[in-house]
Amino acid sequence: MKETWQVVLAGEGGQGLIVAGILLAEAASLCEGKNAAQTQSYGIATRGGFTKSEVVISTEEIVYPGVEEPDLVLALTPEAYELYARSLPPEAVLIYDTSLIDADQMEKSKARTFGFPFTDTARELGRVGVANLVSLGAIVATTGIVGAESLEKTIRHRFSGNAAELNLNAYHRGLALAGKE
Amino acid sequence: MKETWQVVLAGEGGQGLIVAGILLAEAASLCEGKNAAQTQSYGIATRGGFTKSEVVISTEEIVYPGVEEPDLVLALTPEAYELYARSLPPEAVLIYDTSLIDADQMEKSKARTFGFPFTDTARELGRVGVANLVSLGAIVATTGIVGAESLEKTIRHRFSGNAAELNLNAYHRGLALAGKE
Amino acid sequence: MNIANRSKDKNESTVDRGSKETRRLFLQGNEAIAEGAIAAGARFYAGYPITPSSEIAEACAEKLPAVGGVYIQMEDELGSIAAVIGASLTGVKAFTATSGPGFSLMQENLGVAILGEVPCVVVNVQRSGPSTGLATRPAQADVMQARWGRHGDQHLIVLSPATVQECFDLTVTAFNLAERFRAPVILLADEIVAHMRENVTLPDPAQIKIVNRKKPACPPEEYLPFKPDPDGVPPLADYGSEYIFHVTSSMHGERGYSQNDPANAGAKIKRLFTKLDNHLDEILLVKHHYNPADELDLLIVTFGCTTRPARAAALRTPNLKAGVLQLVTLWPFPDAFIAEAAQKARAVLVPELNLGQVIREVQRVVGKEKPVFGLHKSNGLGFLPAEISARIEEVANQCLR
Amino acid sequence: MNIANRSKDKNESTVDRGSKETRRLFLQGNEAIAEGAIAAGARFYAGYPITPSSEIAEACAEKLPAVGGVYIQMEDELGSIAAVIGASLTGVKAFTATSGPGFSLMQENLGVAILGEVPCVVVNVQRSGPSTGLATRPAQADVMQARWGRHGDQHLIVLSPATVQECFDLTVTAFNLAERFRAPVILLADEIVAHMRENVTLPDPAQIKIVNRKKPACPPEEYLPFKPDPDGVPPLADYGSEYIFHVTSSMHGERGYSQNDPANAGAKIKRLFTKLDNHLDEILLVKHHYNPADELDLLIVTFGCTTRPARAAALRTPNLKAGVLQLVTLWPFPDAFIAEAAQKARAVLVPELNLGQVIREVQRVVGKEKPVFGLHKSNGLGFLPAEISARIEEVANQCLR
Amino acid sequence: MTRININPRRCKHCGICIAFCPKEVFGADYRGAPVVERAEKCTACGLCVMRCPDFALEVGEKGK
Amino acid sequence: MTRININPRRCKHCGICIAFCPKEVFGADYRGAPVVERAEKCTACGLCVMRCPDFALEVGEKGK
Amino acid sequence: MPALSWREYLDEKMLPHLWCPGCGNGIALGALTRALAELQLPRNKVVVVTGIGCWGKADDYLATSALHGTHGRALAFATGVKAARPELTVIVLMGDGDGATIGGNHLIHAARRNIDLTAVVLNNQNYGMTGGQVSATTPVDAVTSTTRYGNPERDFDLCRLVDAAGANYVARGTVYHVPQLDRLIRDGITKKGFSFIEVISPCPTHFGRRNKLGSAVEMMKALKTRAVNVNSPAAKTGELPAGAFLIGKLADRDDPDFTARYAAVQQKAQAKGGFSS
Amino acid sequence: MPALSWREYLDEKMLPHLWCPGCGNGIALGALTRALAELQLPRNKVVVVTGIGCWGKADDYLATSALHGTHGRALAFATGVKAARPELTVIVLMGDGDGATIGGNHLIHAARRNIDLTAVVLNNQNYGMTGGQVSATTPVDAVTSTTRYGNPERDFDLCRLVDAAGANYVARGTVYHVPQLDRLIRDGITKKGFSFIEVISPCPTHFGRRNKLGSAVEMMKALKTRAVNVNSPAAKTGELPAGAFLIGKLADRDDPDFTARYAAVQQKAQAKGGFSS
Ligand SMILES: Cc1ncc(C[n+]2csc(CCOP(=O)(O)OP(=O)(O)O)c2C)c(N)n1
Ligand SMILES: Cc1ncc(C[n+]2csc(CCOP(=O)(O)OP(=O)(O)O)c2C)c(N)n1
Ligand code: SF4
Ligand code: SF4
Ligand code: SF4
Ligand code: SF4
Ligand code: SF4
Ligand code: SF4
Ligand SMILES: [Mg+2]
Ligand SMILES: [Mg+2]
Repeated sequence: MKETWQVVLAGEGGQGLIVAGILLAEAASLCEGKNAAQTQSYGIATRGGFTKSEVVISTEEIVYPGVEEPDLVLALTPEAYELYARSLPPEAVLIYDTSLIDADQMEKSKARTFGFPFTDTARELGRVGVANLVSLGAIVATTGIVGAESLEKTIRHRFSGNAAELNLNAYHRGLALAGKE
Repeated sequence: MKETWQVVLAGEGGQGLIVAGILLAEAASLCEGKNAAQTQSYGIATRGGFTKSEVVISTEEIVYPGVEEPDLVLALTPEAYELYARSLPPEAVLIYDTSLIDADQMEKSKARTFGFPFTDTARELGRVGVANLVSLGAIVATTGIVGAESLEKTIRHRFSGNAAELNLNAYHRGLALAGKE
Repeated sequence: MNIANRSKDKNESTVDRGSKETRRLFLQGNEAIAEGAIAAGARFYAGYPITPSSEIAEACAEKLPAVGGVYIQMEDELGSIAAVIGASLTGVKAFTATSGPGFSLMQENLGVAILGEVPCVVVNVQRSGPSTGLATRPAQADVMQARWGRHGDQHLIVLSPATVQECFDLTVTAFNLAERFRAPVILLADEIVAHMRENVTLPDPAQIKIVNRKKPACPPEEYLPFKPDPDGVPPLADYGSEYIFHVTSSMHGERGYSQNDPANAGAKIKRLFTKLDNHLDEILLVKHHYNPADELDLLIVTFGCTTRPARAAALRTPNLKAGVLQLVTLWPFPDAFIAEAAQKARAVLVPELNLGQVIREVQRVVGKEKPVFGLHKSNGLGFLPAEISARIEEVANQCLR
Repeated sequence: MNIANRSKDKNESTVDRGSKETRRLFLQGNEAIAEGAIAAGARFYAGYPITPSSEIAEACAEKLPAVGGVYIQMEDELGSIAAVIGASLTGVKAFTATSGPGFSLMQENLGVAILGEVPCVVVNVQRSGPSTGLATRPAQADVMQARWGRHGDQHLIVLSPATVQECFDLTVTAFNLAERFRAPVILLADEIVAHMRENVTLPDPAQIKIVNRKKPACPPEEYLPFKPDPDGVPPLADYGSEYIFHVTSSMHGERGYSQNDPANAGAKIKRLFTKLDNHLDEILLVKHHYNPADELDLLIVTFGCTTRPARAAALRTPNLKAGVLQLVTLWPFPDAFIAEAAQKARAVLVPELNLGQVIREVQRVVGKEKPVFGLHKSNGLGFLPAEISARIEEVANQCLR
Repeated sequence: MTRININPRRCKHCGICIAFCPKEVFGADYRGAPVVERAEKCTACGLCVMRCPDFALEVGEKGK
Repeated sequence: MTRININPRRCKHCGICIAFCPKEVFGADYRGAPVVERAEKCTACGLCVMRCPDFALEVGEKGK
Repeated sequence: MPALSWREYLDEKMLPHLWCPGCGNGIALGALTRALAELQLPRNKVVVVTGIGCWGKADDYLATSALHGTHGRALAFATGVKAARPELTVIVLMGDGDGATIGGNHLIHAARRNIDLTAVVLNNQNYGMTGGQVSATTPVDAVTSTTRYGNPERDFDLCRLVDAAGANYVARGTVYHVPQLDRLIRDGITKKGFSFIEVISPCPTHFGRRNKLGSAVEMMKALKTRAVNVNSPAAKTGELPAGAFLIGKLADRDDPDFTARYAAVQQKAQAKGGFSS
Repeated sequence: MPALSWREYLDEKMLPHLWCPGCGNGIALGALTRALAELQLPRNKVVVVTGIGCWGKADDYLATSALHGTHGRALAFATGVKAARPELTVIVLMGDGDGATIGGNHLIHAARRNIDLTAVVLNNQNYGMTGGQVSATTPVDAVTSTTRYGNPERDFDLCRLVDAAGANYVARGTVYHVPQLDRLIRDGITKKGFSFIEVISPCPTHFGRRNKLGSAVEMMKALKTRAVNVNSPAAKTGELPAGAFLIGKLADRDDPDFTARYAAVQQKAQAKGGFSS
């Protein structure tokens, strides 16, 4: 298993990327005993715009908590896709939302690239806002960055009632999208 | 004529020593073209207590504007008298208020010592508060530190109406006390 | 309503320390500060929201009343620090958190805590200035302000965390030092560490070292609230206890009533300095991220959020032995540690998210024998390891090759 | 009501300068500051009374309305500096005066003047702290605060008078530098010089050099209030003129509207420094109270009220050649002057009415080649020449004999 | 018939114009964005313009 | 007869006790300091004690 | 010069603005620009002074001169502008936190001083910009990010407070009642002396969400039902139903303003004859 | 324990105090100590918090616990004391500059918060300690060291302001009407919630001298003639003659105080069950 993961979850404000990053990091650190760090940054423009959530997961001490060279990128907007597609190395993983990004129109990435209809799936579930959880499912299924149960446990711990239900559902749909379950 | 005068006007709050110091310094600097500096300090206790006004007058640049070794002291309270009487050298001048200070009860000073009834004179004039102007007259008459007219001009300039009258009167009584006029 | 579990015996905490085991949590730096404060026994928070410190207030608003404590949102920062001082004098550990603009507003009353010798903790989560500046962005430009921001002669302790774990640990330390020295302590965090989330280990509360202020033991009539013990620190009673006492922002004598005597004033002001400077062994904290016995090519002096990119960069200097000395205590400035480390190095580099603050102190300490280089950045962004590596390369080219 | 004689052409003063000849007056330092401000063209004062600066307010309350200016007493010092900034942006030279506690309260909004590049003058008459301290007594303990008192990266000019004449002269200089560099300038006086009375010579107003801020010359649509000229200083229009413009405490671009771009922010913050540091020749003022060509045994570095007792002491060192270097500009710190003077001296002495501020800077500048000694006093009293002489004697015994 | 312009770059789909037009001129699309459905009923009262928090509406104002 | 004490170390000669004693118990000396002149008229109403700004007066309070 | 339309007081190239969907700030900003347009004030003779907060960002969208000061101090900056240059129209935009919590002192003193400023305080019952913390206008028991268990403090009646402090003009409007709001602001600007207009406005993102007040539309509806016009018969009876508040002009006086009184000071000083040192 | 006499609340060894001859401060201090004595409050359960100013020096003469804070912030310091330890009696002594000019914000917020403090603001119409500058309570046109040509600003009606801000108890007294003043302070202390007592008092040294109001005795006489008891028939008619002011209790309510409301917050929080991270 990989010792260190540098993950970028990129898109725009309101897509729940921060929460997704926290869930991923919590799953790694609280359920699997690894070290994890989550940071975020907002676009340079005040309004709307680019947002990213960074997660570093490691079995070692995390010296620098930010992402320097991502080996896993989730892109939820065309801007985010464009920003990373070009620069990712072949061994990295790029996962993107086919509901929002027309990859054929974009430069091809050298990275291992996977597209899934996150937003459409979320819309089917009745809340566009859970596209983040759908993505998490797909990330876990595609990369095994954390165990599927770890993330499930984390979701159960953080949400309760209807929200837990909805988010778990979305997560499972994501796992399924990427062939797990 | 003396090149530099270091003057201390000492007593307690409310005796008008600050104003007296300013008048003396103004007479020297504005009427006689000398340099003058006036500083003051209040007692170390907040309430009441010891106050002094220091004046340095010099034909040279005044490097340090405070008094280090007074050559003229006006004492308007027994405390002030006691504080200075002992330490003054023989060539210095000590002028004190016989209305308030019983010099016989005090240590004799080596300085040239002159006592005048400032407060009583002021009371005769109807305002105890002008003892400071009476003292100024006596100082000028005794030492010639500034010309008598210089101080008179200064008083006229600073006060007007009744106050000018009263203060000039007091000043002249002071001059007279010390034998001038 | 009342502050629960007020400690009754001196130097011994009877605060309910909650759960009895080590807990592993995934926390934001700001949350860890709030947890650290509660773990240290803080039961009073008065503050005014400001980015990027507001999560501390929000956590306190939720948690303090649950442990019998009080969260009060004041009308401004002037009032926040004032309320903290008032609360602390009742015997409750009290604190506030803010960021640049609010910290500027607290300066006047911080002076009251210093002169009145009132233990309390002020968290300043630094953001990018000057003025309102880039309110959501990181900076480290309040280092000098923390030490010199208020009028008059004064001295105080400033600590700076670089990890979320340190956010927790140093908050506990800050309260302990405040109580130990009857003085305000500043926790100088920054937007990066405050908004970062990491796993932290909260020790079993029973294992956390908690220091409580010295209380007087004498009969109430004899109590002099500003008469120092031999260690320079006077015991402090609680308002409302059997001890009656006065605290004032004016110069005062041992009784705490105002007093103008110069000898007293001179001695008092000097003691405010010596009570810290005579105990530097208890106050100065640094972390050598290298073997301190080693000779270095380059000593990198860091604090707060600069530490981790600098460490990452130091690990990547194959042709050069670089070591990171992290200043955990920023004030009193750890002169001796830096002098000693610089002695063993050929050059010194000070990266900081400002246009030159700690470097001035390092220059003062090191003198001109060893070259001292800076890396200064003030544009609202943190350092990347690569930026520090590039500067190391420059320095190496200039004087290490 | 209106501000009289608003200057209409750029760089040229049409303020009525009153009487047309040199006047010799006997003034208090505070009065001389008020006179200096009016002579420099100040027509707006907003303040809040505080000992030992209140006489400045009182003089302004009397004199400003008589020359068509405005005195407004604000509800506090936070508001005083804010009103000064607002007034200055209408094209009026504006200032305030305060002392320690009020100066602490002004720190936040001083940052607005710095970032917003608003010319104005703040007089701080230092008194003895910390906190309320000894409110009527002198001190020099706000030197570091003047430079570092607010959050975020910032830079500013600080001048310090030692005589009543300098109170007048440096107030004029302070306004000139503020207008020249579109920046706040601090006049850091102290209780001694502020309450002292001396004869001063007020020059013929026509002879006083008056600098007025650069006004824009471009068409109103093209005006960018934060676009610097080659000298780093952007022209400043008046509110109400044909130019429409925005000023903000947030980070902004050349248009003055808020802007978050790091490159812009980095350049802007750096420019706030370089616009001063590139013109040190216009800013740094020192007075050598000895022949600067001479080699000295002891260089005495002074500022403000320490200067005169030090000069008196220096004149009384028969076996020793001591010279006083008076720092008139305290910030930017006059590194070069001190380094040069220290070069020619065997040792350096820094007497100051605080527990060690300017000495840290002198140490930084001088390094460890020459011994730097301090003489620090913080008890509410000024120095006597004899105290400085005694310290000179000690220093001489320690390393000059 | 009054011309009603909706600036899609500004409109944030808050629904205020839809809810408070006295003549119910607007309908909503699937995202909640306003759609002019009954332009003929518009009295050009201007209320929607005044209440739009985003300056996204213009009602027959052009050239006025 | 009520005992009326004036503490000369505290009295600042403001004249308030003299002016407002309903029974005009006090007279003034040449410095304006109060002098008990008509102690027999004192009703021990306490007003002078309450109005003395300097805590210089005591009226038959001793031991109370 | 051709008449300026209200949109010309806006800096339209800065739009879309940063405010949330359904936030009342944009409506209030529109009302301000319409008031300016109705008075046809030259844009260079208007200085808008703002504080820090969501509403305090309004200057970014205005084409007049502007000064964006520090949190709570806008009125003090504005006082300097006005006192130094009385011929300018100075309008001060502040949030409830800005204008009444941290800035309460400047508010009451500006009213007392009766300085000719027009303060438009947008009251959205919480601190929008910093994430919805409690404010001095948050009702008792309401939930905010710092009052999870309900607000233990009561809210100010700001209009009553400012009236008691001495303002010449005090009014309350809402972003639902826009034509009235336009007029209230316009009249505040024309009135000499201190004018205060409180604008009740929804913050759906924080205050609405945490107190389960529904969408922006829902919150606008609540404004409609809760507001009682001060001239209505219901208002005259005195007692208002729970949750109701008065809108309209609540105080309207003609005391001389600071400008007028200071002119007299200058006159006296000049009569006394200038320098006297 | 034997009853404490009012003099036992004084630290008599600190006398004579530093106030000027005829200054009303000493009278107000006497009234405070008599109120404390009447309530027989244990001295160690009373914390007197003072601001900076002549009246703010009162703590130097008190034998209770005390905290002498910074200018304008006394109420904020006191809020910390009271919120942390509600069983203490916290009394806040402020001058008009201290309490209502620089400190106006804390004043209105303490009233709004209805925190159980008793504020005694001594209004001598100017800044005594710093030499008699204008204050927010200096009447329009009055002369002070910073209003040589007459004050261009108006004074606050402090009681009206604090009432509008929500205090449970608002009263005005004078140092002439001492028995009433004792009672007003006593009742303020007993009242739960925020209590505000304005004490009108002469500063003969500055305000009296500059406005030619005569000696301290003269100024006391003026208090006697100008004050109108709120319960008097004259007061009921509404219009007061020029220069007159009301004395007595002006507002008296029983809203729950901050202590009570915060206790409910603690209860809810504890019910929810402590730590939740
Ligand atoms: C001195 C200071 N304290 C705190 C802040 C942080 N801050 C910025 S805006 C704000 C409150 C905003 O609330 P409000 O004034 O009601 O405006 P809104 O965002 O609701 O429109 C706060 C606390 C600051 N910028 N400066
Ligand atoms: C921040 C600050 N500003 C100014 C001062 C100076 N100052 C001390 S007391 C005072 C005013 C006193 O007036 P008031 O509060 O009315 O009390 P009084 O002396 O009249 O009793 C002032 C301005 C200060 N100490 N701190
Ligand atoms: S009111 Fe404006 S922003 Fe809201 S939906 Fe209608 S057009 Fe869009
Ligand atoms: S102008 Fe009036 S009627 Fe027409 S769409 Fe808008 S709100 Fe409806
Ligand atoms: S107690 Fe009453 S009657 Fe007696 S002296 Fe005093 S005031 Fe007069
Ligand atoms: S009232 Fe008191 S201070 Fe005044 S004269 Fe009488 S005894 Fe003396
Ligand atoms: S947070 Fe609230 S006040 Fe701020 S823009 Fe959003 S809705 Fe408006
Ligand atoms: S200056 Fe005024 S308030 Fe101060 S002690 Fe003297 S009379 Fe009283
Ligand atoms: Mg708000
Ligand atoms: Mg007063």
